[in-house]
Amino acid sequence: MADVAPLICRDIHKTFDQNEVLKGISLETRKGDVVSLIGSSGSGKSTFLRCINLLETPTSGDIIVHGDPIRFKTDRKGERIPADNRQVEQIRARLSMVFQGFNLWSHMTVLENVIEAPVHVLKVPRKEAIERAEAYLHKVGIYERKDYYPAQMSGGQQQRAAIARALAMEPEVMLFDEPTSALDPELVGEVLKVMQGLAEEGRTMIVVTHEMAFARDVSSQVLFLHQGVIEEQGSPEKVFDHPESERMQQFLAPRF
Amino acid sequence: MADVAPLICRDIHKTFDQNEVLKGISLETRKGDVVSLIGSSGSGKSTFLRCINLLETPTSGDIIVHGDPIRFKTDRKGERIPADNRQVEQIRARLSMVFQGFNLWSHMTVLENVIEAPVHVLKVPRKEAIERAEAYLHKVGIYERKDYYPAQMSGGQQQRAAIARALAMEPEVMLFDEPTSALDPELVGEVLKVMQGLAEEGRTMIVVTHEMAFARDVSSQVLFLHQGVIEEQGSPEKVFDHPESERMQQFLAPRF
Amino acid sequence: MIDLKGYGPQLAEGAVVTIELAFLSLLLALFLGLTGAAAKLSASRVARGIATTYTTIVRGVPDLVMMLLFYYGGQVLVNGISDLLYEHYEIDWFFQFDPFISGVLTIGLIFGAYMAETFRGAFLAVEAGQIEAARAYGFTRWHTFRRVMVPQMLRHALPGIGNNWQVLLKTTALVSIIGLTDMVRVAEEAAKAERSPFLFFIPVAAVYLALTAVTELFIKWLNRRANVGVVQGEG
Amino acid sequence: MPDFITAWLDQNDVFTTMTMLEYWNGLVQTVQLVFLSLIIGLLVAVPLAILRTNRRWWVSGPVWVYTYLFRGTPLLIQLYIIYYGLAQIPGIQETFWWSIFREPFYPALLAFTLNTAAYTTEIFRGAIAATPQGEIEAAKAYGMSWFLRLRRIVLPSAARRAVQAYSNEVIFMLHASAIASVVTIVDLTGAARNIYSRFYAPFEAFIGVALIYMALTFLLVFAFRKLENHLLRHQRPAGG
Amino acid sequence: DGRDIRIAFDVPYEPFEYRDDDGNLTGFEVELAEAMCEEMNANCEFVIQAWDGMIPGLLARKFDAIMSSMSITEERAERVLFSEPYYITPGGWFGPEDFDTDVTDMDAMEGKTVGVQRGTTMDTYVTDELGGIVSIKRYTTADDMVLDLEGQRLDVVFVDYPVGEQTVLSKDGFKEVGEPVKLGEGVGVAMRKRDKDLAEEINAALETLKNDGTYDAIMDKYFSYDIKM
Ligand SMILES: Nc1ncnc2c1ncn2[C@@H]1O[C@H](COP(=O)(O)OP(=O)(O)OP(=O)(O)O)[C@@H](O)[C@H]1O
Ligand SMILES: Nc1ncnc2c1ncn2[C@@H]1O[C@H](COP(=O)(O)OP(=O)(O)OP(=O)(O)O)[C@@H](O)[C@H]1O
Ligand SMILES: [Mg+2]
Ligand SMILES: [Mg+2]
Repeated sequence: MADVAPLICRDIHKTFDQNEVLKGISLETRKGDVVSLIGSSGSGKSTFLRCINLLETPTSGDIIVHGDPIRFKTDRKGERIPADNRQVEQIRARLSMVFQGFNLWSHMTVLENVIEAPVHVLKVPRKEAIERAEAYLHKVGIYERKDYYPAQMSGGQQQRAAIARALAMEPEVMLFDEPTSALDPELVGEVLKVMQGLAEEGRTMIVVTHEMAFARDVSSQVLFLHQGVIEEQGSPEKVFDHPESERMQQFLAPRF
Repeated sequence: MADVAPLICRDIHKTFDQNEVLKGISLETRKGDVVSLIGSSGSGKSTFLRCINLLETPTSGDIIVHGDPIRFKTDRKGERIPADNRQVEQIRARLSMVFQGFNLWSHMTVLENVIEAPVHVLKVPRKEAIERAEAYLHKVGIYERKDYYPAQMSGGQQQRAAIARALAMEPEVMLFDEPTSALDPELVGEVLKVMQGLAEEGRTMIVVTHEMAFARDVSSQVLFLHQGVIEEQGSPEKVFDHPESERMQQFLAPRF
Repeated sequence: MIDLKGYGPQLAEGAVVTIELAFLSLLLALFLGLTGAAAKLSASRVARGIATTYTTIVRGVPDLVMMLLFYYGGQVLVNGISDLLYEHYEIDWFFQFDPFISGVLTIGLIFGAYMAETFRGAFLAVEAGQIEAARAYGFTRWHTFRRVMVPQMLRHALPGIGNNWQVLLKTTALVSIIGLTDMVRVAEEAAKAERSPFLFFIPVAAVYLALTAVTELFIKWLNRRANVGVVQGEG
Repeated sequence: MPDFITAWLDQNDVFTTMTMLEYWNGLVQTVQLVFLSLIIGLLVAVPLAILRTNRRWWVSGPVWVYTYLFRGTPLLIQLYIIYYGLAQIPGIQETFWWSIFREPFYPALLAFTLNTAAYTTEIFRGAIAATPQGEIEAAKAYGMSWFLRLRRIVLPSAARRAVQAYSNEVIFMLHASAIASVVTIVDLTGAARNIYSRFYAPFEAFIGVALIYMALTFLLVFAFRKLENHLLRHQRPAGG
Repeated sequence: DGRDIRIAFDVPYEPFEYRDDDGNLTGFEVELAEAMCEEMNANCEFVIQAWDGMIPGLLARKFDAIMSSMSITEERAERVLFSEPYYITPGGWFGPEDFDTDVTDMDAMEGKTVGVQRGTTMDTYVTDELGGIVSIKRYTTADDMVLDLEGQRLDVVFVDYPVGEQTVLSKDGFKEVGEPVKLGEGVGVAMRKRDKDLAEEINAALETLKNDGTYDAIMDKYFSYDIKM
């Protein structure tokens, strides 16, 4: 079991209408891997994450979660769609995601947001789910806001609620889309520490981030995306200290 | 004219329900000032910005834009509201704002978003407005996306559209709420450079930011907010190099 | 008080028929509407096709005609089959359409189509991100539907549901053509018998308005619940 | 044409040129009444819906009373009161109004318009109230006046949420117009009733008219689908 | 015991079928139907049915016969089976007190507005004889028509004589304005085309009633003039 790769993506392509956004992305992870996905705005980072849990169906390419390849079929319009919805749901329950725009459920309080999936998808007993949720809300520092609705919270508080929601699933693979964008440096540090802790527990993480310090210090693998193509891939040392591509060098050049 | 302070806030308080979020914030700016508003999540930064252009009515305190104090009255329920809507509209047309959640108009393309206020509020001829808009879209690097709808763009692209929308108003005072949160370091640098340029043109800016480098290097004044109170205020040198409050020292402590 | 010339009790009985019909049909309509909307928005071409055919055809046929066709046309058909079975196979099979059940089925079927359209619009108005979040957490379709889409859609659907309910309530008057005596039929009879065209519509309007008042309150309550966590806009 | 249809047409005595003409005249009446009342109703409803979302009770209250009364009572009663009731007002026959209300068309148009406007107001009220708060705030922050905000942001956004419910209202109105025959207007259903009475052929008469209504509905549904596709284009993926 | 017959009426249509003060069904046609059933020794059940569902109900076998003032015409006889006519009433002209036009004078009538009940023989008569000369308005109920007569939207109405008596003449300020006109082939019991034996039995029963004085007794209760056929 321990040897099975939690997540493998092979040659993922994604086209919106005529516009090819991902042009063949491949990724292989081991248990406990932290993969940092860096790259400029619009390069396809979010789209790639969304392809992994099939919020977008890749136009071509394979996704293999824990040895289980997602099956696709072609619908009548000639579009590729997942063949088996049950399979997709099962796989999604083992991944969890923090969205760039948070996407908290606006009709639920923070606590309700956090326990929703554990209770209804993982069938964790409600009481236990609440305890777990409260622990995570403590960890990200918004325990006192647990009965607020998303609309009543500040940007950073919402983002932390979204992180707590993802953590409470205690999944094998976590997908984070810029999880610290709305946080101040102090909180960024704290949240990244929580994530580091999870990695040490053996959970796999794919993190879209603009925090180069995190990418360099915590990740086991760095992917630099540029216009839908992996320009640079490898260990942080390789990517940051000996970048091969010109774009990567330019991206890293000190500014401001 | 040149001597009139573009924006003065005196002792702003704001209470939601029972919860006092701002506990007396004062601020005085001169033309060309760049005020950085820093502080931890939930400290009241967004609320303060929203009070300045009266999206929230301060529970007490005065706001004076270009020598023109905003008049308040008390409505029947005993709540404080602006006395004169015309005045509020006129003042708002001289301020512009980038929201933390972007708040692009979802039924308009990016270009339409950017020209909307110049054409309909400032009565700039449509052709001129388009030219101006395209220039700003170039500046923030999303000119090719000008006919996209917000939902079709990446987070960083949306944020840049929101910035272009604010710039196109060419207002005297600009309010930016974490304008670079969704951008990669490369773009952060570019956008901050654009902002620096505007400051040099003599425009006043209030910027909520987590980019300490920007706060230190560009701003003429730094405000550190903590739980609705200004804990530290002054020139960047003073705030960053000789912080008086303990919270500020803790906030600045290197992490991660 | 107005003098109902002894028609009071009959009007009251008619009102009971109206109310029973209306509520039962509403239940059916809401069920068909939700199912129809879900089918129209589903990925399955077959489901979409069936639902679209249903809403288009049913909304296309006038209520009166639908009622005639369903009850009498249906009965003619059953009679024909019954005769055929008897003549050729000596099977004695017969089936009488019950007017009340037929009324509920017809009205429910008709308004299910309108409800489906209302619900579809409301579902489309739900922010995509809310649904994506549910899917990303491995919710089943049913769970997403029940826990996220329905609560979020409700606030968009309520005005439309309210309108459909108002129209449905008045459509119940059609059942007089299949032999049921609802309150409008009583009022019409009374008006003709007593030669006072306006008098008997006063209590009818009063009952309708009272029902409307009750539903307005109920919808207001629902609306407050549906808007929890949302800041309401103002024109 | 297939033989059986030709044969059926030959032997049927209901669908003659005369009855077809009757259906045609009914169609013209129906379309005129429904179309006009919908247009005027919409023009009335939008401002009313705006007033209805106002927080001041003395602004929204009267609109509520209006929608309550007109949604709460049957269109038949409204039509009855406007057509027959007005004629009972002593002396109305001597006024200028009589030249308008003497003919059944205008009272029917008035009743239909008031009715559809009440329902449409309710639809738009809901859609306006559901405008994303952030988008309204952005409009305010850019100094848009109340009216400009309404015109450029709130209403276009509300239209996108109202379109499906409004398509129902349009079809309701099409069907509701059938009661015009109680005030001597021969609309489509009126024509069908005449034919039913004359020939005692209810199924032919009513199925015939149902086909015409269905054709009208198909047209409407098609038009609304086009409109919806146009309005909701911002929710679809875009090409490069 | 004899056969079961369900007979449908649309109420109220005074004085042919309506409810008395106690709510019991009564009227000329109702009493005639009762006598007819007795004569036939049949078990009769009376059904009340709104007009729109009348013929569909007959065809769907919800009832077997209709005795609700159905005028016999050639066109209708294509779809239903009529008994021999059992009564005929003339059409009557009614108008306001100050109406002084001769209704038979086509020139004088030109441009007048005439009200009729939709689908009746009176409708057919006015349409055929006066169509194009007068403007015709068709109503669902006689009461609506009278309302418009009062409201001055109509100059004159042409209705079934007994109905006119009941509705128009019961109001002040109206009068009969012309000679009654005998119209059509009379009123018959309507049945399904295939129920020929039922029609024969009914015809026989009606014939007996007309001859043995029962018919006259019932008629005299409701009418001061002769409607027998
Ligand atoms: N509508 C509201 N109702 C109740 N409380 C609110 C509301 N809006 C904001 N708050 C509270 O006010 C406080 C300040 O919020 P604000 O958005 O100003 O924070 P912020 O400094 O911008 O934080 P961040 O950096 O996370 O965006 C928060 O604790 C928040 O929960
Ligand atoms: N629904 C859509 N229709 C059309 N184009 C889309 C759609 N969604 C995304 N795109 C395009 O795909 C490209 C990649 O978007 P994506 O969101 O993956 O970028 P990203 O790398 O996450 O950027 P950011 O750092 O700004 O969030 C962008 O150019 C965007 O305009
Ligand atoms: Mg992204
Ligand atoms: Mg904020």
